[in-house]
Amino acid sequence: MSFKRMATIMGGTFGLVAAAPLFVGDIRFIMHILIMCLIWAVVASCWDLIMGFAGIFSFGQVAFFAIGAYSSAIFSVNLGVPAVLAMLLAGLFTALIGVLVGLPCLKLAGPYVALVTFGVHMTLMPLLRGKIGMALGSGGSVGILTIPPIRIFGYSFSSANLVPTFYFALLLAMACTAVILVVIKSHWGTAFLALKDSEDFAMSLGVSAFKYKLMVFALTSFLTGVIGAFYGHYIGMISTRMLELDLFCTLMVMVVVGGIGMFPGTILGAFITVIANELLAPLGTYRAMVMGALVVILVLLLPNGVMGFWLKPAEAEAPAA
Amino acid sequence: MHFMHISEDTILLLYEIVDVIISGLTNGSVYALMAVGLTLIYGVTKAFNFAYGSFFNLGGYCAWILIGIVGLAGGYFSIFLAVVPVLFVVGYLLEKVLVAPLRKYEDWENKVMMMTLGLALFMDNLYVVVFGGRVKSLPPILEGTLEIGQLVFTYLDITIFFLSIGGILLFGWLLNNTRIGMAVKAVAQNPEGARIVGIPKERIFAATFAISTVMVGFGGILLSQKYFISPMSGGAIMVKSWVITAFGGMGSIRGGLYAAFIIGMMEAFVGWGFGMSYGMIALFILLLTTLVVRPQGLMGKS
Amino acid sequence: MMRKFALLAVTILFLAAFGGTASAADTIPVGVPLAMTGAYTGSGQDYFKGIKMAIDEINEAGGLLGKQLEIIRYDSKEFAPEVVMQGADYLCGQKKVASVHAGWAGWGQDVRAYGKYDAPFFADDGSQAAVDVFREDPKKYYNIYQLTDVGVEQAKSMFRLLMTLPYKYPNNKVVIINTDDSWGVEVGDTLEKSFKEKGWKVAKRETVPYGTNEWGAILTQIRRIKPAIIHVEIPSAQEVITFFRQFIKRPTKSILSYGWGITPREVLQNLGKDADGIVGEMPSGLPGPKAPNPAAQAWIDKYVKLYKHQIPAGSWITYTAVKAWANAVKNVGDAYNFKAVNKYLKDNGYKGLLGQIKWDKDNVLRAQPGAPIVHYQVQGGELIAIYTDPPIKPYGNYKFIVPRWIK
Amino acid sequence: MLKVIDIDAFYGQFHVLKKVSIQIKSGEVVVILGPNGHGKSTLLKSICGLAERVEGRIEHNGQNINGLPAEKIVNRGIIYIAENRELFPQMTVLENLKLGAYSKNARPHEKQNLERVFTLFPRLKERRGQMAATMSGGEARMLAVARGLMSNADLLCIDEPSLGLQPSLRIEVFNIIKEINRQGKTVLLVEQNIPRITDLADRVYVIEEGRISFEGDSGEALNNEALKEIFLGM
Repeated sequence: MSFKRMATIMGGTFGLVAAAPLFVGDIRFIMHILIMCLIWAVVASCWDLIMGFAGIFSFGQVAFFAIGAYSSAIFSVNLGVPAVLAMLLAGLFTALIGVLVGLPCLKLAGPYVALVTFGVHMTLMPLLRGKIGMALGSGGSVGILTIPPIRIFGYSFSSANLVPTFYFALLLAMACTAVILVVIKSHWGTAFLALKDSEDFAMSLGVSAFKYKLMVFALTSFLTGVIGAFYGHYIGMISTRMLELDLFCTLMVMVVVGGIGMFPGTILGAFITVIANELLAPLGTYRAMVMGALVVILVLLLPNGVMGFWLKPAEAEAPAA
Repeated sequence: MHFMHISEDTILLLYEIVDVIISGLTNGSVYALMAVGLTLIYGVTKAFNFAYGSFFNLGGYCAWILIGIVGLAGGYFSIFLAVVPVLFVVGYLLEKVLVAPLRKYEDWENKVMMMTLGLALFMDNLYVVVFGGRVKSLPPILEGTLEIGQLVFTYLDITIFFLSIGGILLFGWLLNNTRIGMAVKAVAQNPEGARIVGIPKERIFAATFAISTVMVGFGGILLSQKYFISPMSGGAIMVKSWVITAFGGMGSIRGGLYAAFIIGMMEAFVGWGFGMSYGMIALFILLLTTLVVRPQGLMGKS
Repeated sequence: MMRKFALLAVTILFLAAFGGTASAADTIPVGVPLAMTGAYTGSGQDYFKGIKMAIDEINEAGGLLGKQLEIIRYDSKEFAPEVVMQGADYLCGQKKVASVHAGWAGWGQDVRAYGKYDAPFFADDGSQAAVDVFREDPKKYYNIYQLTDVGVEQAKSMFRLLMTLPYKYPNNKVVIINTDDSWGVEVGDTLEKSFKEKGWKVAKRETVPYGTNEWGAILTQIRRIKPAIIHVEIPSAQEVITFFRQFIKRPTKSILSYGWGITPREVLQNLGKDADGIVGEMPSGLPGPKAPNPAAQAWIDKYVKLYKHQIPAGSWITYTAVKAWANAVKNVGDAYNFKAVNKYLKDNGYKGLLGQIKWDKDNVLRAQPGAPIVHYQVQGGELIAIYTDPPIKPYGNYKFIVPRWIK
Repeated sequence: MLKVIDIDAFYGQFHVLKKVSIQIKSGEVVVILGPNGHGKSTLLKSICGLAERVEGRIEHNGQNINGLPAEKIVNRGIIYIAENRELFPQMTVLENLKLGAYSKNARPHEKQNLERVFTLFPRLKERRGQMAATMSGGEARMLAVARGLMSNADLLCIDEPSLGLQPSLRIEVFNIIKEINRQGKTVLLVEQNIPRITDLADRVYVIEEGRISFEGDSGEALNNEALKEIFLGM
């Protein structure tokens, strides 16, 4: 898909969303959902970048999200770092962790990568709840319940004033997804496409699989970390409950709905999934069942996710050669 | 001279270590049963089944219905007899309807992972709707305990140990000594070669999926007697099996078997020496170091 | 291209329409945020049974102020922070519910989320963390009510019980096992402290993750230690059942204390009479199997008839909370005069089946005669109330029986 | 016995075979020659149901077999014998051979076929317990042919059996193929070039750029100057 078309879809989506407060600005519940949509859109897009484009089946996105949220909260609560700076530091810290996780992963086959990255997710919970976490200031199993909001020139962005916070989130989401778009359409993106087609072929072009994959680990964990940090400052509290499976599954649904490797589909995927989730909420227990069935059906019938509607036939993922 | 004198403390410590070893062996046999089906399906079809844990519970719930609601007579023998075909058919159909159509895509492995994750979400919540959120249990296949000196074994543990090891050995024998078993192996080693000699690859894929469903469901019936059937436990079982198969080398049944016992033992000793909460962390350290040294796992082929 | 954005516009409209309206004016909406999916579904179902029973009773009796109550459920899933917050915004902000009845609700996260609103919010967190948040700003959080005492106090009550039992401990060694969540750690820490103050030796303290089902490694140490008391604080049936089954293979002569872990109803369903001898507690409970008065007995009978099983933890007190709120509304005369309803609740509490209940200055329903901590022992495969707290006193004609594995 | 009528075959986006027609009569050895990558193997795979997308008619004893799954075609007595060692590496020679007799058509004859194969390839008999992965190139090639014979097929489609072998081994392979033909099997053979072609082939086709560029008996092929130099290795 061309840069222009991707940018148009993104711009259109964000533009429409930007207008939302005009209609629903005074409804807290919906504003909150919209902000969460923006947050998830970034996380899902990062996941798509690493999985769909770089072809690394990473399951660590929620873990990176939590690491970002926790580290920023700890920086600002325990060390008194201003929130904006803490977010940046949290992003860098998460990127560092991302690289450390990426290093052993890059020599492994698909299900192994998935396992090692998911292992980070699995070990994070006992780590944060245990003595090590407590020593770092994670608040153990209680979590951190007093995270200061983001303040810029004395103006604070928190759940108390949702409309400005919404625009802050929008800007952040636009910035993050713009970075992803540029990456996909840059030399990097080409390199990944080459890598996906054939690693040997890419090697012959002088593309170092290792370098690029590590860079994508760093970048996606940086962005995920930053948005995770924003989440913490926005909600004002975090707990290890983020790491339960519910969020993980929801994010996965977003990627599937948006189309794997079909950026900017994940942005739409995030909105559609969250809205569907809320619309299905009256079903109670049946909701999760329906969501599961939806994933199965979508994977089978709509391999390109909602982006399938936008694609020209030639761009659609044809059955393999 | 206290030359040959062994203090009472030492004897107690020895008993304790034997106890821990037994605990490790019990863990191991349970894990082996869980992991072999998963490694089989990956080895043959290269598909990774995330709904694996949900099939574990499927076996448990089938048995629970037969015992609690239908009131099937004949004990566990007739239950196995009744449930195994059901699991086989379910597994076969799921492969045909849900997995096989995905094979035509280039990144079908990823699509299968996604699809089976969705399937797991669906099945687990279906269990909640149908059976409620509370755990269910099955009566033990054999009651009572066996005491040898200081050591005590429940007959249930012994049964689980022998049935799971026996089941795996039987499975291995069938794989090597029957026509269909050889065909499964052939597809695993060289799918194109298998097609050339006239092995219906698609049918073998479906059959493998079905066999692995039977194995994990069988494990579910067996282990639900010791632990429980809990609708949401599929994820944890899946992850455990996944770690074990990865550690052993995906696709290697022997590797899975070794890994199950090594990990079972390690957990028992870590729990004993450091505390239970370190089990998971130790597990991943072990896995990571193994994968750094041998990216294909203990016995896997690169 | 525009055609496709139309799709998005429609979905946003959908969203607006979906959230748009409050409930019809002829009913009073009541919010019930509980886990309906995920790991906590089981406890969510138990809490809901109590709430539903109370609301049905009120509706059958003609409703509240002449209006029927309407339950609006919200799936708390697994209590991720934004889900808890979203629940508050949905129920209070969007659906404009008159009150919120929860069970486990977020262990502190819920106080922040629902404290933004004024509708009375009843939670069963039993957690010091939640109280700590409340204490930061009691004025702001005045609408938050905890239905049970915090873990620390419950643990002290358990300790008092263990020290009161008519049984002579052979030694002063105790083993404490607890889960790694806030509840388990809170109880474990308090017990450890209490035992140490009393001069006992905490021979082993183990924090375990949920899902621990293989206890061989710990039991083998327990068998060496031979403690007089083993306290297992795991609020989940599976783990406590497997612990018992493996313990009883070769038991030590120890009093087995299960704390709150005795209450999930599968524990007794599965262990039956095998469990005879285990002690445990239920906070804000209704002593059984014979209730202290006919009204309470009638309640138990009705519950059992309705749901075909004995009363699990939480059902009775969430039932009582609904009734307490309804009573306050009736006295105030307006479900939406939150200031007055909250003031009434705070000042007057409620006269429940066991007598008066009252929230303290932290809005916590501390152990009190109207909602006591009930200590049980399993006898004949049933939970028999042997002591109630406060003050710790034997209940009815029931007596503690020394477990069979000690004799 | 087999008629290929105007088939088109595709590999991904590539149109590999264009309106190709050939004919094989019972008992013949038909050789298909052609440069690398011009569609010879695809033609064999098309016949055996192993190609990805094939349009047109392939008639076996008067019935269209195009579109049948591979195992059905094996059951009809047509077997593909691979150039690139499609063996089962972690199995013994004997296990490989037994799997060769997997099809319904072959099962009843497994024993006698095994004896026949061992007479043809005494070396395989000696090494029947050895893992296929550990065999040398020549032995693996023999095993591949032997495995094909185990299928009890009447028509053997052999794909470049001599590729990469040293000259003496090549001659041996061709001699064996001739021997198999003498025992009553029809052979469709694909090669880049064949020495002393008249000894082996009854008829010859040449495929270039996905089309048949020559068709005739081996004598005619030998007399064709253009072919002589390029393909017949003379």
